[in-house]
Amino acid sequence: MKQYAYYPGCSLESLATSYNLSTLEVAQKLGVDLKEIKDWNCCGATAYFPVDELLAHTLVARNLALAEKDGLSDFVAPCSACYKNAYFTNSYLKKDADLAEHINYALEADGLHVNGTMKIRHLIEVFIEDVGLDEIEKKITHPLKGLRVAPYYGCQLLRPRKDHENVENPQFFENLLSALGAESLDYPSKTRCCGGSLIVTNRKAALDMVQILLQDAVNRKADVIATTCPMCNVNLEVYQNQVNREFGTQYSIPVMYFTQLMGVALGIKPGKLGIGKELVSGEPVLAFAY
Amino acid sequence: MDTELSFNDEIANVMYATHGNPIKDCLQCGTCSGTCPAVEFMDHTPRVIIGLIRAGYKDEVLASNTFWSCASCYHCSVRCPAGIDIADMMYALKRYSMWKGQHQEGLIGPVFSESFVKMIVNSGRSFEPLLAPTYIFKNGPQGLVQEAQTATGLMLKGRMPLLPKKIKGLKKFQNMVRRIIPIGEPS
Amino acid sequence: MTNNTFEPTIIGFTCNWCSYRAADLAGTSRMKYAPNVRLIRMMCSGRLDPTFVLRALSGGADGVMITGCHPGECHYIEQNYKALRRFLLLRRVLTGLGIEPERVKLVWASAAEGARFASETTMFVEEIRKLGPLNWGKSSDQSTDNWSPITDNSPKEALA
Amino acid sequence: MSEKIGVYVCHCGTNIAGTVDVKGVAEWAAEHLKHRGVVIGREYKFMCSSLGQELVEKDIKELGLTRVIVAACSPHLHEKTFRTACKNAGLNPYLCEMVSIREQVSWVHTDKVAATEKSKAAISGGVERVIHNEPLEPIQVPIHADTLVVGGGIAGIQAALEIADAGYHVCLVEREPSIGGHMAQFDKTFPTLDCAACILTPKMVEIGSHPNITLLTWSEVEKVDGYVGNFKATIRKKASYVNTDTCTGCGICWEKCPKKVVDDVYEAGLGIRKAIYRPFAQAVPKYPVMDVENCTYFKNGKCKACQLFCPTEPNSINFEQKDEILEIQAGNIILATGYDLFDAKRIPQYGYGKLPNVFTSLEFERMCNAAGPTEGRVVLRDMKTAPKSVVIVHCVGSRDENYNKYCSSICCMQSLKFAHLVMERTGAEVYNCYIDIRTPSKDYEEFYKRVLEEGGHFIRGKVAEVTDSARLPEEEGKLIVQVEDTLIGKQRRIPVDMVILSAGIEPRHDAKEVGKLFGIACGASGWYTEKHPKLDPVATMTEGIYIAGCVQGPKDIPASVAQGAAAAARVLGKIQQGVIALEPIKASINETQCSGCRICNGLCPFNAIAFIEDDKVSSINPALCQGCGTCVAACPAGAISGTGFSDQQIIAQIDGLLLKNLEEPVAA
Amino acid sequence: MTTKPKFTMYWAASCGGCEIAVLNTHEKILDVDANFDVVFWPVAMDAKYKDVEAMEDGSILLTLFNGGIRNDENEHIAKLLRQKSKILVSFGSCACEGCIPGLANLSPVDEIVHTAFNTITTDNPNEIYPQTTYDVSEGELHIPKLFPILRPLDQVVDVDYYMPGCPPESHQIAAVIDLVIKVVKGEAELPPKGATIGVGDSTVCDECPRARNVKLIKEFTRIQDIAPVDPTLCILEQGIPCNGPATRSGCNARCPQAGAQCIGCYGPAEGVMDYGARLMTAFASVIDANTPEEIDHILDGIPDPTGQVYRFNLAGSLLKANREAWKRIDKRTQGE
Ligand SMILES: Cc1cc2nc3c(=O)[nH]c(=O)nc-3n(C[C@H](O)[C@H](O)[C@H](O)COP(=O)(O)OP(=O)(O)OC[C@H]3O[C@@H](n4cnc5c(N)ncnc54)[C@H](O)[C@@H]3O)c2cc1C
Ligand SMILES: Cc1cc2nc3c(=O)[nH]c(=O)nc-3n(C[C@H](O)[C@H](O)[C@H](O)COP(=O)(O)OP(=O)(O)OC[C@H]3O[C@@H](n4cnc5c(N)ncnc54)[C@H](O)[C@@H]3O)c2cc1C
Ligand code: SF4
Ligand code: SF4
Ligand code: SF4
Ligand code: SF4
Ligand code: SF4
Ligand code: SF4
Ligand code: SF4
Ligand code: SF4
Repeated sequence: MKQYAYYPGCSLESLATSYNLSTLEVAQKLGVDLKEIKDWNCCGATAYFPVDELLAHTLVARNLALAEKDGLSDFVAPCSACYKNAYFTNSYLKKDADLAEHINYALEADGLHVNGTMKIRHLIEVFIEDVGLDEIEKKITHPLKGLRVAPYYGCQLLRPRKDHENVENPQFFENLLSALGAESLDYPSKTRCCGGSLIVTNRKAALDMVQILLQDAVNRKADVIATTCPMCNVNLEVYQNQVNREFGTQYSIPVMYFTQLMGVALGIKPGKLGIGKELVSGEPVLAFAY
Repeated sequence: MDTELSFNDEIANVMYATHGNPIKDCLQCGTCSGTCPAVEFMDHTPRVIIGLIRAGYKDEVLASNTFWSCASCYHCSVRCPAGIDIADMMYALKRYSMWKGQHQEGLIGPVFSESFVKMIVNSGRSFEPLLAPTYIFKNGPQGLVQEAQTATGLMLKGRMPLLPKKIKGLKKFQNMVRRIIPIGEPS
Repeated sequence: MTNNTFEPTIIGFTCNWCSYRAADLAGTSRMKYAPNVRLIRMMCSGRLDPTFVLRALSGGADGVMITGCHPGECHYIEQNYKALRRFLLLRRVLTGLGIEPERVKLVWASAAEGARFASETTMFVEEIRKLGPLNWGKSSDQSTDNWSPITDNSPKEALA
Repeated sequence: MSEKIGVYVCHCGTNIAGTVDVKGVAEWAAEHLKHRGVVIGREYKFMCSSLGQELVEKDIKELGLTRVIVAACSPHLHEKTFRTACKNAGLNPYLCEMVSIREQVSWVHTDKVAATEKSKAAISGGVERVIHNEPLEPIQVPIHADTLVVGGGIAGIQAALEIADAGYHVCLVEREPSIGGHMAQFDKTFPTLDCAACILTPKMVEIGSHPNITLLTWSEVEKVDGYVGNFKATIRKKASYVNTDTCTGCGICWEKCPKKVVDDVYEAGLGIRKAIYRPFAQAVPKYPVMDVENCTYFKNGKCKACQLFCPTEPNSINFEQKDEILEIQAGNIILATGYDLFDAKRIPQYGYGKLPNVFTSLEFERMCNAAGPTEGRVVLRDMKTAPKSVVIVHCVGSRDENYNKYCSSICCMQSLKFAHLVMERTGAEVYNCYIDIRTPSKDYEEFYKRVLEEGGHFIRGKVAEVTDSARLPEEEGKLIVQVEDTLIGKQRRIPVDMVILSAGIEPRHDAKEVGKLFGIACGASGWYTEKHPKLDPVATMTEGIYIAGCVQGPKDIPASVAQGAAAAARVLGKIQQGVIALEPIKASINETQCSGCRICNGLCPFNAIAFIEDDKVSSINPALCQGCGTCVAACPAGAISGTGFSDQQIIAQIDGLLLKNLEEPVAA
Repeated sequence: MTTKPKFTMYWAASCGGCEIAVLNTHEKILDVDANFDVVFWPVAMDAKYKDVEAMEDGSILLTLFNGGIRNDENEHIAKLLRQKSKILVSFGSCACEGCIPGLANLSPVDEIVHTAFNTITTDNPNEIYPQTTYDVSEGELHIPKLFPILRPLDQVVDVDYYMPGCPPESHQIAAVIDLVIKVVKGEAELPPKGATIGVGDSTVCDECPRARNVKLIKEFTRIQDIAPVDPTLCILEQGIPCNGPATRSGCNARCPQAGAQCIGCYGPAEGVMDYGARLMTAFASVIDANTPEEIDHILDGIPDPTGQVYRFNLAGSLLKANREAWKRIDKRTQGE
C-alpha cells in the first residue's frame, strides 16, 4: 500500500480538529495510508510572506525536507493554503538553483536538506485521483440522496493547478459529490476567495467576501456548503453570526468539510467525523443520509 | 551613470523567487481590479498601484492600504493577460513597507504578521489564543466582545486548545531561522 | 588558478536566418559585447556536425557557442531540434572526456533578438573565463620529440 | 593549384575604421597570409561604392585573382553586390566570400586592439574557407504554368481570379462544400458596411464559371511531391453522393431530407441544416453534398428520401459514389486556408456555453445575416426577445499571455461594427469594453467616431468576468459584466441582456500538419512564416509556395485581398520567366559511400531524401533540397556532402579563425 | 633464398590477436614463407633488435606493424622499422586508431599503474611498483618507460597503408598478401600511399543483411536488456546502439550477422575526420523527441556514451584522450 507524507498543518490541531478526524477516518476506510511528518512546523500561511520571502520559503522547505527524509514521494496537505505554499516553494526549488542553495544553507543548521523532489498533493486530489471515484462509489453505504451541496473550492486549492487544469471552472469537486450521491450545484462563486486571513486583519472586507459566498449558496438553495480548506471553513462557518450582525441577514447554512460528507456517505459515525463541533449545526445534513 | 534604483526596480528586487515579476509588462487593462474580491476595500485598485509604482510614486504607494487589503487569493494573477503575478507583488509591497517601516496608520496587517512570525519562531507552530490579544483591541471594544463570544463558543466545542504546542527540535529550528533573519542569540 | 588576464577564444556557430541576423541586429543597434567569439555562418543549426566542435576544441578554442532559431521557428521547419539532439549527446561525450560540458553552449536567438545574442555572448565569455583555458591545442602538440615518457612508474609521487 | 586571393578591407567611412585599424589589417593579411595564397591586401573607404567594386574587378582581371575576400559589413547586406562584381569580372560569384567586421566587430566592440585582432582572425577564417569554395552554377528548373490554390476564402478567390484572368490555368481546392470562407458568413463588412454577399457573390460566381479555373470543392490535398516549377499534388475529392453532371441544384432533396443537423461550420452552431445540404443559397458550386455521418440511410440503412424525390433524369443521388483521388501538376502553390475562431469556452469566466445569452462573434454575424437563422433579427438565445442592453467584450483570447499573445487585429473593428448593428437593429444600449481601440487603416477611425456619435458606450477595461450571480435587485435575471473602468477608476458591474465575445482569430487547428504537407513552417504563434515580414510577406522559405490572407497572420478583408493579389503577381512573374534559377547550395549523396543505413531518411523536412530500394542507397533530389545541411552533418558514413557549406570549408574556417594557418602551414 | 624480399611483423601495444589473424589465413601463410624472407617476427621466430638495427635502410619490403605506441620501446621499434622498410602497414585497429588499449587514454598513466598493481584483486601488500631501472647483481635492468598516452602508429611515424580491424579479417589479409606478391612479381600496382586497404568503401550497414526503415527511436537499451532481438530487423532500429552506420565495411557485417550490434572495430569510413562525431550524429539523428527532457531521457539509455562512440577510436580521434591524461602531460612538459 502506498504511503503518503501527511502534513496536517496548524489549523487541524485546533480550529479544524473535525477536519483532521474526518480525514483520518476516511483515509483509513479507503485504504489511504497517511503517515504524519515528524515534528513538522507551521508553514507560515499567508502571514509570513509579508515579512521575509526567503524565510517563508524556508519554513515550507523544512517540512518538505522532513518528508523527503522519510523517503516518501507524495506530500499531502488537507489545508489549501498549506498545499499552495508547499507547491510553490517546491516548484521554485526545482527551477531556481540559487534559491535552493540559500534555503539549504539555512536548513543545514537544522540538519536537513531539501531537493524539491516531492510531488505535492492536496488531500482531495489523492482521494479522486489515486483512490478513484469508482472505488469510492463502491464503498458508499449511505448515499447523500437529494442533498444540495454548494462545492466551494476556494482560491488556494486551484492556483497550483493553473498549469494543467481549468482553474476558473473546475469540475472535480462536483464529480466527487456526485459520486457520494449528492446533488452538486452550479455554485457561481466556487472559486472566489473567502477572505482568508483578512478575517484577522481586515474584518470588514472579509465579512463582505463571506457574505457574497453565503448569499450565492442561499440563492442556489444549497443545504450545505462543502469546503476543502480549514481557513474557508472557519470563515464561512464560525463567522456566519458576525455576517448576520453586520448585514442584518439570517444565514444559518451548514458548512462541512468534504471529508465529513465522504465519511457520512461511507457510513462512518458522525461523532467520529467531528460532526457536532460546529457553531452552525450540521445535523440537517445527516437527515439525507440516514 | 545613474546608480539610484527606480521604485519599480526596488520592488522587483524584493521579488526573489519570481525574479522580479514582469510588472513592466502591465497593459493597465484592469482585469486584476475587476477580478479582485477585496477591491472595494482598497484605496487604490491593484492596477492603479502598478501604475503608481511604474511612475515612481513611492509615497502614494506606501501610504496606500491596497496591499494590506489583499487576501492573497491569486485570482488576479491567474487572469492577468500580461502574466504578472500581482498577488506576489502585493506580498512584495508588504515586505517593502515593513522593511522601510512605512505604512498606513492603524493597519492590523503589519502587527499581525509580526506577531505571527514571532510566535512561529518561538514555538514552530501557530496558536490562535496567543495570537488574539495582539489584534483584538484594534477592533475596538465591540470587536473584543464579538471575538470573545466566538472564542468561547469554539472553546466549548473543543476547537480552541488552551496550551500552545511546540515542536520538539525547536533549538535547531531556531538556528535555521537565525541563518536568515536576526532573532537574537540562543538563551 | 588566476585568470585575470585570460582572454578566452570561442568559436560561435550561427544559422543564416536567425542567429546570424541577431548578431547583425546587435551590430546595427550598436550593442556592446565581449569580442572573444568568432563566428561561422552556416545555413542552419542543423548543419552542426559534432566534428566541428571537436575540431574547435582540439584546435585551441576554449569554448564553443552554437546558436540557432528558437524551437518551432526554424527556417527549415524543425532542423534546430536535430541540432539540439546532437548537442545533448555531444555534451555527454565531452563530459566523459573530462571536458566541462559548460564549455559548449546552445543558445536560441531569433533575428529580432540582438540584445539576447549580445548578452548571451558576454555571459558565455564570462563563464568560460571562470572555467579557465582549455589548452587542448597546446597539449596535443604532435611533435613526438618533446614527449618525455614517464620515467618513474610509481604512482605514489605522481598522485601526490 | 594554388589560389590567388585578394583581400579587401572596408573602412565604411568611420563605421569600421573608427574601431578597427583597417590599414593594419589589410597589410597584415597581405603579409601573414601570403603563404596561404593572398596576393593582395587592400583597404578602401567604401567598398560597396562603384569605385570599390571596380577595384575588385580590376584586380581580378589584372592580377588573375581566383578568390576574393571582402571584409566589410554583413553578407546579408552586400554579398550580392560583391558576388555580382566578381561575376562581371569573369570570376564565378561563389568564389567570393564576405567577412563581417562591421556588424560583428566595429559596431559591437570598443577596444580597438581586440577589434583589430578579431578582424584579423575573421579574415584568416574567411581566407581558409574561400580556398575550398567551388565555382557553382545556379540550377535551372522549368516552371509548369498551372497553379494550385488551396483554400477558397476571399484571399484564395482573389489569387485564383488574378491568375486565371492573366490567362493561366488554376486549380482551386476547397475543403468545404462551397467557396467563400468566413466572409460568406457575414452580413455587413466594416468599415463601409457593404453587404458581404453583394461584393463576394460575383467573385464566387466568376470562379465557378471561369474557363481557366478547375474548382474542386469538398476536396483536400493529401500529398505534395516535387518542387518549385514542378509540383505534383494528390487530391482527395470526397464523395458527395450527388452526381454533379445531372444535378440542377433545385433543392428538393434537402427540402425532403428528414434529418436535421446543427450547422457548426457555416451557421456557427446557431442554425440547422439537413443531412444533404448546400451551406448557403449563393454557394458555389450550387450542388449539395451528403453528410454521411448524419445521413439516416448511411446510419440505419433506411430513408433514401432524397433519391426518391430527386426530379432529374437520370437520378442525381448516387449512394454508391466513392472518393476520387486526383493528381494535378502545378508550377506554384498558393496557400490561403484562413483561420479558425478562438474557442471562447477556453475562458470559462466569460460564461460562453454556460450562460445562454453569451454569444461569439461568428454567432452574432450569423444572427445579423438576413439569410441567417434569425433572418437578421438580433435576439437572445430564445430566438425572439430583442436585447435592451448589450456588452461587447474585446480581446477575447487575444493579447493575453494565457491564450494568444498577439492582437487579432480585426476584432476592434468588428466590435465597432457589432455595436453599430445592435443599435441599428434593436436600439439597445451598447457597451464596448476594450483595452485599446485599434483602428489603424483608412476610414477606420472615422468608423469609430461614427459609432461614438451613434451613442455607443465605451469602457476602457478588460472584462474580468461575466456572471449571472446577482447582488442587487436590478441585476436579477441579467448577465452581469464585471469590469474596471480604468479611465474613471471605477469598478463597474454592468447588468445586460446579452454579451457578445469578440473572440480572436487563431491559426487553423491543422495548420501545422497542412504546413508540413507543403514543407512550410509556422512561427511561434502558429501562423505560417513568410520569407521576410516586411519585404517578402507572401513568399515562404520553400520556393514556389506562397501564402495569402489570414494564414500569414490576422488581417481583414482588404488586406487579405491585397495579399491574394500579391501572391498571384509573384506566381505570374514566375510563370512568365519560364525557368527558375535555384541557389546552388545543395546536398548530394555519394552513392558508393552510402551504406543505405537510412539514418538520413527521416531528417529532411522537404522530403528531398529518398531511399532507392533497388540500389539500397539514399539519394537527394536537388530541386527539393533547400540546403540546410542537416543531413550532411548527420550521415555517419560521410557520404553526404554539401556545396557552399562543405565540411572542408567549415573545418578550414575553424582552423583559420583559430589562426592555426599562421604557425604551421596547413597541408594544401 | 636471399633474393626473396624481406618481411617483418611487429607487435607494440596490442593483444596478439592480429598475429593470430595472420596465422588464420591457413595455407596462405605458406605463400608468405614461399615469397618472402621473414627476417623479424617476434611472435613467430626468435630475432634480435640488433639484427634489425644492422640492416640497411629500406631493405625490408613489407612490415606489418600492429599495436599502438604506449612506451619508449614501442616508439623505438616503430621508428626503426620505418627506417628499414619500404612499405609500412599500420596493421589492425591498435596501430590504426588505438583500439582497446587506447581506451586507457581515459585515465592518467599513474592511475593505470595504480589500478594494475594495487587493486583489490592484486595481492600487493607492500605496494611494490615496477621501476624503470633496477639494480641487480648482473648490472642495471631497464624496463620500457610508459608514455603519458597511447598513440596510433601514424602519430609517431609516417605510414604507407592502413589495415584496420580488430583483428583484420583473415580473407582480407590474404587478399593483401596476394596483392603484394603480385606487385613483387610485377603483375600489379600498389594503391596510392596513405590508402586504407583490405576494406570495403562504405560502412558496415552496406554489408549488413538486416532490413531497415526510417528510424525513430523512443528508447535506447542494451542488447542484454531486450529479448528477443528481431533477427531480421536493423538492430539500431530496435533501440540498441549499433556502430555499424559509421564503421567501415570489410568485415562482412560479422557481428550483426551473428546477432549482435557492431561495436566499430573497423574504424571510420573514408575521409571521416572523427569517428566518434559520426556516431554521435548517427544516434542523435534517430532520436524521436524534441524537448530537452525527453531527449535526455532517451540518451540515458546509453550509459557510457564516450565509450560507446570511441571504443576503438579514442586515441585516433580529434581529442585523443581524456583531459586528465593531457593535463599530466602539460605538467610534465612544464618540468614538474
Ligand atoms: C466575426 C468576424 C467578423 C469579421 N468582419 C470583417 C469585416 O467586417 N470586414 C473585414 O474586412 N474583415 C472582417 N473579418 C475578417 C475576415 O473574416 C478575414 O479577413 C477574411 O475572411 C480572411 O480571408 P481568408 O481567405 O484569408 O480566410 P478564410 O475566410 O478563413 O478562408 C479560408 C478558406 O480555406 C478553406 N480551407 C481551410 N483549410 C483548408 C484545407 N486544408 N484545404 C482546403 N481548403 C481549406 C476554408 O474552408 C475557407 O473556405 C471578420 C472576422 C471575424 C472573425
Ligand atoms: C516617422 C515614420 C517612421 C516610420 N517607421 C516605420 C517602420 O519602422 N516600419 C514600417 O513598417 N513603416 C514605418 N513607417 C511607414 C513607412 O514609411 C511607409 O509605410 C512606407 O514608406 C510607404 O512607402 P511608399 O512607397 O508607399 O511611399 P513613400 O516612401 O512616400 O515613397 C513615395 C515615393 O514617390 C516619390 N514621388 C512622390 N510624388 C511623385 C511624383 N509626382 N512623381 C514621381 N515621384 C513621386 C517620392 O519622392 C517618394 O520617393 C514610418 C513612417 C513614418 C512617417
Ligand atoms: S491584469 Fe495584469 S495587465 Fe491588467 S492591469 Fe492588472 S496587472 Fe496590469
Ligand atoms: S490576490 Fe489580492 S489583489 Fe489579487 S485578486 Fe486576490 S485579493 Fe485582489
Ligand atoms: S560595403 Fe558595407 S561596410 Fe563597406 S561601405 Fe558599404 S555598407 Fe559600409
Ligand atoms: S438518405 Fe440521408 S441525405 Fe437523403 S434524405 Fe435521407 S437522411 Fe437525408
Ligand atoms: S483588434 Fe482590438 S479587440 Fe482585437 S485583439 Fe486587438 S486590441 Fe483586442
Ligand atoms: S545517412 Fe549516409 S549512409 Fe546512411 S543512407 Fe543516408 S546517405 Fe546513406
Ligand atoms: S540539406 Fe537539408 S534540405 Fe537538403 S536534403 Fe539535406 S536535410 Fe534536406
Ligand atoms: S545499424 Fe547495425 S544492424 Fe542496422 S543495418 Fe547498420 S550494421 Fe546492420
